[in-house]
Amino acid sequence: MSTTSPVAPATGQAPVRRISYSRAINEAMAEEMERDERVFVMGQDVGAFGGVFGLTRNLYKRFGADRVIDTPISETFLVGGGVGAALTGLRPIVELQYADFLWNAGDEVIGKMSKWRYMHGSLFTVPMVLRLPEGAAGGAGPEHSTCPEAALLPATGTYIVIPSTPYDAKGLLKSAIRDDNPVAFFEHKGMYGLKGEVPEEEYTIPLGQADIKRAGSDVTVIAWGRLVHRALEAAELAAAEGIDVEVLDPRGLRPLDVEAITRTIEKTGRVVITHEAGRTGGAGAEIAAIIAETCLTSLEAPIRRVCGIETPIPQSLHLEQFIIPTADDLFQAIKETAAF
Amino acid sequence: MSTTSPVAPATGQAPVRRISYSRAINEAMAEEMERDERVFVMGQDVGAFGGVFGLTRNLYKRFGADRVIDTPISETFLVGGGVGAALTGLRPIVELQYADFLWNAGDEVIGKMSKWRYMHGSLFTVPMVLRLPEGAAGGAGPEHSTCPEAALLPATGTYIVIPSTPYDAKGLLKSAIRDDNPVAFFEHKGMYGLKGEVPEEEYTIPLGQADIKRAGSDVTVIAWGRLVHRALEAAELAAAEGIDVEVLDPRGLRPLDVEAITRTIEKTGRVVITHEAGRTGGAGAEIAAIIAETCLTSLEAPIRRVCGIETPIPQSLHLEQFIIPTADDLFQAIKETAAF
Amino acid sequence: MLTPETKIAIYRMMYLAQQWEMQLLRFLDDGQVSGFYHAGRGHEALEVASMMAVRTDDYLLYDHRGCAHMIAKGMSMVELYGDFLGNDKGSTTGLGAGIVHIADPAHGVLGQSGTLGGGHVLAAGAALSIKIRKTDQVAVNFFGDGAANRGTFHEGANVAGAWKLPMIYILQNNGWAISTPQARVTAVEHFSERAAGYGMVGVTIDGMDPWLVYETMAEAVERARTGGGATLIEGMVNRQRGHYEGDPMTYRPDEEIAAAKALDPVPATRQRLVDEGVLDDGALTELETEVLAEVQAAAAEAQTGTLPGRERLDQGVYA
Amino acid sequence: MLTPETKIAIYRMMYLAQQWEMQLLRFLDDGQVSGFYHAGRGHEALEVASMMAVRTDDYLLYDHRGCAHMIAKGMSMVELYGDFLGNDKGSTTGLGAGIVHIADPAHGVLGQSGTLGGGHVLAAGAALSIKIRKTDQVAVNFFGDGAANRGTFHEGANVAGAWKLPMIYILQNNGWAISTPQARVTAVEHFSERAAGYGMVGVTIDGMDPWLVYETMAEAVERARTGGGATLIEGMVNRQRGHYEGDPMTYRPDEEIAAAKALDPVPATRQRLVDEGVLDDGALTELETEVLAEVQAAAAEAQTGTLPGRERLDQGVYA
Ligand SMILES: Cc1ncc(C[n+]2csc(CCOP(=O)(O)OP(=O)(O)O)c2C)c(N)n1
Ligand SMILES: Cc1ncc(C[n+]2csc(CCOP(=O)(O)OP(=O)(O)O)c2C)c(N)n1
Ligand SMILES: [Mg+2]
Ligand SMILES: [Mg+2]
Repeated sequence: MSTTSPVAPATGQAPVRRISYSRAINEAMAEEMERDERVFVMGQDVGAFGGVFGLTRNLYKRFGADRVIDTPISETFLVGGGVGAALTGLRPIVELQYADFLWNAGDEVIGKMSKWRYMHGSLFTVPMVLRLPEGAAGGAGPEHSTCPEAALLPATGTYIVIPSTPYDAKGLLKSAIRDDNPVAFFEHKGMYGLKGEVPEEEYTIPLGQADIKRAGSDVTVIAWGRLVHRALEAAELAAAEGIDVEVLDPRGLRPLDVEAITRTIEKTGRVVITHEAGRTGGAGAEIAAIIAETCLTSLEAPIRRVCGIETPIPQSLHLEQFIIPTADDLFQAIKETAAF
Repeated sequence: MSTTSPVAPATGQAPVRRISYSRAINEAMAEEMERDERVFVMGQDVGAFGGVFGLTRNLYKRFGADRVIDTPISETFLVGGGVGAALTGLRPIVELQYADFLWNAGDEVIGKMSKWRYMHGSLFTVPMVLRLPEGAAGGAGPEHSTCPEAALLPATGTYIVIPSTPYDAKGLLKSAIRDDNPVAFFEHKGMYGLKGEVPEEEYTIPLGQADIKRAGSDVTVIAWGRLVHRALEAAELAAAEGIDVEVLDPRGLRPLDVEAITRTIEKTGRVVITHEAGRTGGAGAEIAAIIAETCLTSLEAPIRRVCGIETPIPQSLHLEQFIIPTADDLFQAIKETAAF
Repeated sequence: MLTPETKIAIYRMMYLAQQWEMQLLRFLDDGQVSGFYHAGRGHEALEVASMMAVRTDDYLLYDHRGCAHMIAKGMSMVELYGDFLGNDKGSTTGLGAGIVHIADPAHGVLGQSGTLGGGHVLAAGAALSIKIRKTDQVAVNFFGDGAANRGTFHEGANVAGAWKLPMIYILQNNGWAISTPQARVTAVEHFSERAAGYGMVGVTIDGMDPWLVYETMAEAVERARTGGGATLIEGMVNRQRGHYEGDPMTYRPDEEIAAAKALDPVPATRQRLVDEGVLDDGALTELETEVLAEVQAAAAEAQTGTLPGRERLDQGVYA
Repeated sequence: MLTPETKIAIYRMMYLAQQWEMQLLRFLDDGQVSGFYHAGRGHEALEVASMMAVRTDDYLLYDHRGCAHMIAKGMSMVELYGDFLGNDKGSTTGLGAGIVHIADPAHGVLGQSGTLGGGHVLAAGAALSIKIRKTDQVAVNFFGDGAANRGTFHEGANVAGAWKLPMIYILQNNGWAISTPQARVTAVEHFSERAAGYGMVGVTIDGMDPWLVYETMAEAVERARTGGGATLIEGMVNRQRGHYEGDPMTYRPDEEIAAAKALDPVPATRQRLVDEGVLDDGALTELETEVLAEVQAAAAEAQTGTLPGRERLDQGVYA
């Protein structure tokens, strides 16, 4: 795991530039490709076109066709080929066009990328990053809109990283690329345009450290990815009613910062867990279970999960808007949890 | 869903015959193929050979090559082709040689079998059963030994059934075959030889009804599949120390009998959840979360999960024995939970 | 048989599909359409003429490129518009919304896999079902040169060949998968070269020539219905517009786009009818006027639909 | 070049692989072996002679059928036995145990995918890596006629052809996938017919003829090293024993098994050396005695290993 410590965005100093979440990701890739010639990118339309969401813009021009590779529509090759390249001295960044497509390479993700090292007696490392644009945005439908991060929870061997801000995205992606283990890196498509402070200077953020996005003492909301922002909005709504909300962003699911979770629960005694994926089988269950195991006696109210709809995500933009928890949904859950 | 009510094994009457778990499954298929000519079986070596674990024995002879089909090693076809057949008037039973291979057809399972109906405006039904031999047995290694049932929790649209006895296996499989929804049917390979009472008369068991395998008042153990038997052993050990254990077998994960879970928790106030899959991202998390949401105030002790090892399952038989929770592991957890 | 009536019917349907799409693009411009649309301009001859050679009870797994195949298969224009408008006039009554998840069991339209290439194996399963049920239907699966490289093609095509399934794979080769030209990711020039390796008949044809498409398809259908097994038809076509509406198309030389547009199969087919003396300009104009009125009526009808409410979301998940 | 020395080296390695396996079967009979074993008897010529034509730094993704390819690639017999005995003498020091998860980075042995066909894409990735790193290595992927029908083959072979990767696919066609004969699930007689569709050279050869295997492989390796791209070599072989040890083989006619055994490549190659005047019986017997001693020494050494303890379980999961 990366050992560089996090650089907090400078405060009270010269203003830090603001760039988008997608630019932050693009910069992380460019800097790491510059730094280490073993790093290369492959995916559908990542070359001259710059990726369907523009994430690989300019990389092709800068690093050439050998290191920025347009692939066919062959997801088992994308992931399995990435593993093969990682086993033989390279450090691939593989972009799937949509996170949902990890199912097209299910065995390559679960059975090969995650297990190869362990099942071959730890004789190899598999230093690869699988970039996974996820989430509901723009009516892309049931097969292009999910947040399948929980699917990788049982895939011991693979780290799971989910940044919620441009700052986190850049710092975490750089650590992921430098890490010798496979990392599934989930980027919410609905945040690509989101701007935030990202220093000019180089920094990395270690994998597996939660971040308190807002400190508070009454109720904890555990949120990641795009829902961090809805949680922060909900916290403002709650503040207006005198409820002091802490928003904890685990910034990923493995390594999971259980200590930070325990700490916040011990502090507030009340917790709402939220994610865009449906409740059943979502990663909120794992976090809820850990809390119920390790700090049940600190709980002063039942655990609440506020999650996306359980059904497949409808294609219709009109219906899509109903599927994701809103700040208001969260605010209601916070109020009830505080009042319990 | 099936509406036939369950027939409990006769007690205090003429002795009920005892057959193996695999024979029970075989009988269920044969009876349903007899009853409905739309039912057919496909899979690798399911024909004259009778399946690598012998589950389809004699079906080929009885129903012929048109209804018992040997396929190539093509799991995306097995599942996706099953969906295509189910959409066009047939009722396929698809056998994967190992449950782990569902990842080879990840998109077909998650994206097609589970979602096709909903995402096409409910215009179709997908009446298929995916039979999935799961679990660690005989040193089959990391890619042939897992219990991946939790992977299907987010796959709304597909039922998840996991029988723990020959009686349950037969009754549940018959219901699964008759059901108009896709059913993932997990059979533990380590139980194929297990014998139990199965009446001669026809019966079915509705999907989604938990079964109390042992009634008790002090601590609840929620267990399914092969671990039901270890839980029952552990209950005997606990009984010897005066702890009265209830063993609840949900017999599957969807529909999930939340009412039965709530009822037992309200009764005992203490719960140990166990499964063979690793703890992280296992289905125990979902059940723990439901309990922490719905009956937290009934809990008198932290929830305990006693699960398989987190790492990939080692190939070595010698190491394999260490990965699955034993009756003794469960007994320890029960004791601690009772004493909390 | 390619009678004059069939030729007229094919042109009529091509023109209708084109006009249907033009009106859809207007809906899109007006912001009334949910999600993405991948225009089918340039693919009409292949999609229409092939579907005119099958029956209502034959199965279709369409692809995302336009809607001409679905229209030619008999789907209602109103339902199709309703699907894009996301309202209850749609085939999925507002749940699907747009291409990817249109369906019509009564016309054998089984739907589409949004993960491209998912249809390769589903269609093979439908074809197996036909064989088991001993009917004389056929199953047709459309896909592009990009989706041809999914592993599912291998698995579907292999059983289709091995078991002589009544299966027809129609590959719409427009040379592009979004920004990726075929030659960058595929060694062979024609995917039909892969057919023999599966025991399928494989042919590459000019997909802009509807007469040829119809005849090739009729032959494949006949083969499938009579136990002769599967066929891969690769039709060479031109994608006239962007991959999706809004695509900047930076990757494609202007001359190539201009050349593609010059080869528009709709006016070319019209001219052919005149040249072959099947219909004169006057009759064609009349036919077109009639079609336009149908399209406009369908568009108007579809716009009377209502958007589904939130309560619709958890309906119909289970049978 | 197939010099007399090479011929002798090939036979020596074939005999060694066979004797190595016979001793392994004794370990199996004694209940000392963990898990399943899929004997390679009948496949020795193909596995050995092909691996004698590559270098130590070339990559190998082997298949589950025997261990002759790994032995010929240079792996230590002790490590291989250790893997089956599940002890710390094994290449995976007891964690893997047995075929499926043997590996040896120093000899380019990258491991195996237990889900058959997983290697098709991993190997293509290794070949891509060679191309990016601009070395002159090659990547070799072994698989059977059964695993040839996995979709991963399509995806791996397609890029191998399109990008002219230094990739060699070796298909061990023994006609059976467990109980399923090739013809039941595949239309073509020879999988090499599929190579051209990917832009690969494809050949079918007698996989029982080690000289031919060696020369065919040497040519493919030369092509791969010099930028000429990928090759599919289909070697026709015979599976002499059950799919796994313990297989009742009810599905296979006795005559077929007898015929397969009669074609044993090990004695046939021995005879050929004599017939060609390369070595006489006396010299061969001497060589065999030497080999037997090596095998026995390796077996003895491997048995001195220790089984790993429970604490080993969570070691080395992460780098
Ligand atoms: C499995 C999968 N991978 C990637 C995509 C994203 N995608 C949508 S359309 C497309 C290009 C398709 O090209 P082609 O098959 O040639 O059809 P065309 O658009 O040219 O008609 C891609 C890559 C997808 N939908 N599914
Ligand atoms: C993806 C996958 N499907 C099924 C299996 C089970 N399986 C193991 S060996 C085998 C037959 C393999 O046949 P073939 O590839 O011809 O190799 P052979 O055993 O004949 O050497 C099967 C079906 C598997 N391991 N992986
Ligand atoms: Mg295309
Ligand atoms: Mg074979």
